Amino acid sequence: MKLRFDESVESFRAELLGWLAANRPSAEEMAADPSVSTGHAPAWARRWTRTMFDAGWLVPGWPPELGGRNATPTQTLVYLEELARARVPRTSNVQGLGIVAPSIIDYGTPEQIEQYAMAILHGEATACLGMSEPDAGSDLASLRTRAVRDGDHFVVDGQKVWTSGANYADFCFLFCRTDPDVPKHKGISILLVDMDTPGITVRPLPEIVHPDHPDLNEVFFDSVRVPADRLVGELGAGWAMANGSLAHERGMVWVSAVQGIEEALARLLDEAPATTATLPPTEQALANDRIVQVAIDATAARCLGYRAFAKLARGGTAPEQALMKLFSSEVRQRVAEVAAEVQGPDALVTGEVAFDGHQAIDEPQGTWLEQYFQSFANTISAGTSEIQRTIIAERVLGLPREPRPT
Amino acid sequence: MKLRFDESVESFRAELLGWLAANRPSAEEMAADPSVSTGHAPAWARRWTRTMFDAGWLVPGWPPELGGRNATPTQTLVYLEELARARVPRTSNVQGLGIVAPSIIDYGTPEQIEQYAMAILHGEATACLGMSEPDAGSDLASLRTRAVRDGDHFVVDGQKVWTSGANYADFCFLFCRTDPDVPKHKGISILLVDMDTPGITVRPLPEIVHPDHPDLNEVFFDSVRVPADRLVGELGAGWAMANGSLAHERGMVWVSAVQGIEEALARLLDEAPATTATLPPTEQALANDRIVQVAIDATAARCLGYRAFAKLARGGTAPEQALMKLFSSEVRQRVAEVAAEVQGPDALVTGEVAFDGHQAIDEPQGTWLEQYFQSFANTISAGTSEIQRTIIAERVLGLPREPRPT
Amino acid sequence: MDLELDTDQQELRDHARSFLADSCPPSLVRDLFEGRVIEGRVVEGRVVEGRGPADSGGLWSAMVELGWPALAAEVDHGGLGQGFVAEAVLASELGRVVAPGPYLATVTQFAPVLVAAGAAELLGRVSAGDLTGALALGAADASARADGDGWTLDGVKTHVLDGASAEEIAVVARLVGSRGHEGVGAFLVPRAAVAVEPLTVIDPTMPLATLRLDGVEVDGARVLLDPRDPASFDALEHVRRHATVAMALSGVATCRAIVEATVSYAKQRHQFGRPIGSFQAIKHRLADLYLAVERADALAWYAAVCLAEDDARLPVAAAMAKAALGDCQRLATRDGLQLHGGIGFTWEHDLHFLLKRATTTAFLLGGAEHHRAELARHLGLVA
Amino acid sequence: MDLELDTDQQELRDHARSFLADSCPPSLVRDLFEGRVIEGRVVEGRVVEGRGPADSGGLWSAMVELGWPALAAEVDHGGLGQGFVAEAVLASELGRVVAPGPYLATVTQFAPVLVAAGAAELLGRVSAGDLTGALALGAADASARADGDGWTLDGVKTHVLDGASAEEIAVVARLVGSRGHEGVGAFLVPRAAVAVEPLTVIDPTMPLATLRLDGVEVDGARVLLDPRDPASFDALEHVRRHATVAMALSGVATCRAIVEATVSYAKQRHQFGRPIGSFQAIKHRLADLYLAVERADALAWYAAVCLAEDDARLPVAAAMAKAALGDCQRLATRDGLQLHGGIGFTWEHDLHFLLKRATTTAFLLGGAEHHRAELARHLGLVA
Repeated sequence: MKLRFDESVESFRAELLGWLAANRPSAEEMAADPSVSTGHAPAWARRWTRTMFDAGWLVPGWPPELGGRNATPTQTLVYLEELARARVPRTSNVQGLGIVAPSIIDYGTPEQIEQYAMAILHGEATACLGMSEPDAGSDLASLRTRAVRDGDHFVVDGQKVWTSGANYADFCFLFCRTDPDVPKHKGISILLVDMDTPGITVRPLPEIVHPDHPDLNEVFFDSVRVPADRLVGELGAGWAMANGSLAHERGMVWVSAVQGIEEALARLLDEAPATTATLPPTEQALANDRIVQVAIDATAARCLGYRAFAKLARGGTAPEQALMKLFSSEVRQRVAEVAAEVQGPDALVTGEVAFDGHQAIDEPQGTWLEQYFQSFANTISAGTSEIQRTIIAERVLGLPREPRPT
Repeated sequence: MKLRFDESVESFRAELLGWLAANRPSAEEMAADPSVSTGHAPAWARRWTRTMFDAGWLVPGWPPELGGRNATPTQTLVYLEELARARVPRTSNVQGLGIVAPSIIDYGTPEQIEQYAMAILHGEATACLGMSEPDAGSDLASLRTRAVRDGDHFVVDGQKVWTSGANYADFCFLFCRTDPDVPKHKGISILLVDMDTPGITVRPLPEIVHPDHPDLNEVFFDSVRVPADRLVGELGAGWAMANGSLAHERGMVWVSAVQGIEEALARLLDEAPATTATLPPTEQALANDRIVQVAIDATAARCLGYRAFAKLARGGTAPEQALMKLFSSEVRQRVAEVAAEVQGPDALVTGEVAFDGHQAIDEPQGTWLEQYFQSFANTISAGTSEIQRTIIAERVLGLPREPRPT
Repeated sequence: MDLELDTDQQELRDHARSFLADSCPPSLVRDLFEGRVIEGRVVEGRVVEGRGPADSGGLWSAMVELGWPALAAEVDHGGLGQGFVAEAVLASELGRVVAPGPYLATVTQFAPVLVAAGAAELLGRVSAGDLTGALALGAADASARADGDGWTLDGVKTHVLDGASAEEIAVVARLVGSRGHEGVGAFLVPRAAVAVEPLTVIDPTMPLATLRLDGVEVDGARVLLDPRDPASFDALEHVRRHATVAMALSGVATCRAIVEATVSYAKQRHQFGRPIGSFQAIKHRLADLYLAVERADALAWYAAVCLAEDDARLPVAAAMAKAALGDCQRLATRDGLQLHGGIGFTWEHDLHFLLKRATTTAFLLGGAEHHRAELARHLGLVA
Repeated sequence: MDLELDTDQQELRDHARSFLADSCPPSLVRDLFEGRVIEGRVVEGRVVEGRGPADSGGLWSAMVELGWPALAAEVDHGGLGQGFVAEAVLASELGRVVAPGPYLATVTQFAPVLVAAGAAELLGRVSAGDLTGALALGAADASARADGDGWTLDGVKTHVLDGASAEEIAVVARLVGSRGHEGVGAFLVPRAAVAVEPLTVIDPTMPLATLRLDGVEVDGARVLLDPRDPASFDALEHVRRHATVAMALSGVATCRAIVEATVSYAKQRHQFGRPIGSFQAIKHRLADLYLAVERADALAWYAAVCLAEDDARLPVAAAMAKAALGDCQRLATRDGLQLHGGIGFTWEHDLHFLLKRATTTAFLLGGAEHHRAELARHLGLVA
């Protein structure tokens, strides 16, 4: 139990910071051509990905041929923290780099790795993740998009929804049902589908704030012909891969979430004295108290993250992932909520949102109230807060499962 | 929609207040020999019940021969409010007068009415309600206490728990299973069992505060022979009667709960300035704010009660009963919780509790922290808060029932 | 205390609800949210003539035709004399459907100042639908200087509802050099006399503006409440409470609509082979949400009756109602959006109109903390 | 930042847990709650000699034998030099089983003053288990007057943990006429020299007393922190934080025990034909409760490491830890008692020991609101 890391980690940190200072894109460069969707990689972002790859800083935990340097988990943690602190994004295509590329590397053929995964790692392509469907939001087992084998192709029909970045992505990591006759969680397979294949229609879904900058999409597949060699892994093994693909850099997904909380909190702490200056002392005390409560949450989030990480680094299991997802997304929400309420009627005034490029596009943006509304993306997607609570209750506390339909 | 009642109600109120002033037991008389259990009626309480009965003030909504005066629901509401305000209990045996006597009158034989119900109404007997069992807390359908017919008797074997006042009561309104071969909610019957019948053992259950003044009990029945003519209503009709018996003076059970909240709040508002005097202004503001929150709850509780009552008085159904049970018991809990927290370490100091006689024995007593702990009796008994929430969700909001075992 | 509507009031509610279902459908609200000009357009097959920029879809014209601005006003003021409960019913129904238009600002904020001033002629014009107004509260934000027979006003008024569209503004201002309960008055200022800066807001059905008064000269006849009259302060406090209670009623109705939408969605939406509303955790949250709405609703109507009957409990009741709206809006917004899942997060779904309106009503005229701080004084916890 | 115990610390924890399972069973706690005198009785088959009234069931004697009072202390002070994390492990394990005895007051409250004073000889006696002490904080409650070579103390100290049983009391007092950070010091006063009023408290394992100092004369050699030394204030703030962090750790462990008991009960207890822990609403509440405990626990250990490493973040971390304990205790008490149903409401069930202990730790040394108010200053929200 200690506050600081070993020398080996600190020297790793120093090397990274030196390299970043020399090679990072400037804030001006990023702001001039910001990413506007998680599938959108501006020219500077593509170059930056390649630069990181070549220097072994893209996925430090991987070997050099995959853009890494065989870093230890602790070094990777420090890497993620310092990148976030430097306000430079690793990628705008978070799902491509975080889930799709690793999954292809784990389960794909050499050709798929070369053509799709390496394209992501080289900054040449972006990917979207085709999981959710209208009737299967958090419930992958209910998905209906069908892929029927027809000679050396699959023919895909169906509809995806909430597909982040599909309006810009080059290809889709598509979950579809290849066998309708087996139990629900079986018969699901994964295809790599080029987004320019005929029959694909992408309909952006404007959101309740910033409707001019949609990131979510509906994606319609109408007799889309996908070469059979784009099947990832075994036929019908999609369910197992879905669970595997979410495990990449597991125990560290909280780092950017916590960083987002801390940046938002820092802004709130910075603004608050001026915001509350005209309030009578009693109301000021109440406003400050609400701010302090989220400040405690923010520190707790970081401490819980480190603790989950320490367990993982010692080879233990980390059931805290559900807890970190739940807690960090709700704390981010509360920071925005408290900030908006402390602003009072000023919070109702909106304006043009300036995407500043350094902030991940899926982070809440704009006014505090807009950030608050947008923060629900994080408490709803990738397993709602309700599902996380059930996971904690069942897997961490060992409470009996509810009877579930088979 | 109006703040005040009609003249006819106001003149009823004036008559009641005049009568109370002339006839009520004095605070000194009550404090000298306080009731120490909901089954315990001191001599003054027995006389007072008889006095109210004879004057038609015991259950005003009933006809004179049952201790009433055919009062309207609104008059009954005013009666309950004024009695509570006058700090004189209608009875310490709340379940006897509120549930047992009305149920016997509704479903019993003339002999049972004379011997049992009228004894309660005349202040000659107290009753306890034998419902809960160790494995059937909130779930009457699971009860196991068996009554087997043997000639002109039933033989009762089994165990009840959480039986309020059983350590003093004269008889028990006992729910037992008379037919083990039909579905769970059928086959339940009600017997009137004299508590001095051989084979009954009462074991008081001291509570987590005031353990020297137990009100809850375990009651063991070991081959207890109960004359067959003590069966209330039809054999196997206990489930239906249970639902009926809880409906007496329905829509008005909230009155004493709200009065209890208001008395506790008044004490808190009275004490608070002195309690918080030494705090720095910021902490004082936070303490006051917590008090204000429960003050809002208290006012809301009364408003919600009146609204539920208005619906009932117009012949509408009042699904708000579950809401009032839930809300008033939780608000009472919060008042004590906030009061204790505002006291700080002083709240940890306890002392002898003085039962002052005018407060219903099942109201939280003692220090704020003791009241807080004791308040859980009301969020747990008579349908836990969790059950009330489910009732609201299903019966008020119409959400689909969960699959339940038959 | 009877907090249920009587038969006449129920009829008014049912009529208003049915009228608004036809005349203020979500498509009208969407037009406003999407910035389409909708002055005087075809509603339900007939052309409705627009009555100015605030007459969205001719809704205000239709409301005037129904006599709504006159409903609560006293007969002496050209009204129908049905009192505040009728006004409360309308404010509530308008909140339920996120209705745009001048009702809230004109009838529940502006008219009460006229009542306090005994301005019968102006009230007659309001009742007839010939005059819209706004109320610029906050004595600290503007100063008044006596200037011969008239007055000169200076200052900046923020977050004035309908400030950019109302014809007349009731401006609250403070005598230069005065303090506390002294020196506070109200003046009638034509909108044209002030520099108006409309604000882009999260809910365009509740348009706000900043008003700059830069040496605005006000004729003596346009003094509504004389700042030299010590009674003006209390009169304005009463006006503020009137506006606050109406806002609470309207906001609670919006929250109730959120809950109804969410309950309805929870019954339809299936996940894991069951309607999500059959999951106990969802049930209990919806029960708590329902309770929060009932709590705020009961307090809002209690405050409404206190106002209608001019009861001394109004100051406490009004503050409680608005504080409870804050609690209820916080929960309704959070749970309403969360339990709708992705669908409620889209612009295409109508839920966000309700969420943004509820938030707006909760944040205007003092949030929960503001009113709780006020209650600490009313309840004797602080001097 | 590494917030997991290392191998040695884990071993200490496991050993302490197993020792306390044997030596501090619920029956021992019950003896105290039911007022039975339990000085020096048979534990696990052997007679343990009692070491005074605080030596419940010989538990303290056994802890002294194990060297617990010496564990964290520096080697120069007769200790084993394992530092605050070891002390934190013990405070936590003691909280988990509601252990009575002098550890919390003597080691986590009294000894830190001695450390600040450099009182090596006294610390040696504490390490050896030969001296128990208490800490009477609150400079405003007592005054100190220089009196030749010595001092005279006056005042009333409230809620002093172990105040009626400790041999020596470290009394914090303020120079007559001083203000703010000036003039605050600490004095070593034998319990026999003060008027002690033991309080009847909700948790007899955490005995509190009121101490009246009525012209108590203190020899110059018994000045622990000289009130004329400007460094004394900060030294005492550090002592207060040390005591606060230990209390937070101990209280969180009690809360965790409540959650474990409640989860375990929810698995066993059947209602409506199912374990109540299979109902989703219960699951989600227990998940939230678990989260509240994890939040408070992580902050308490963060504060512990800050203290162990003498890090500048200690003031913020300590206040956050204690505030989070308050939040977690509130929820654990409420949900723990509620979800146990009637059974947890009975005196016979052991749950109430945990509830009362958790409440006591949350209320002593400042509740959640107190520490949040302090944090508002630390975080720069107020001057």
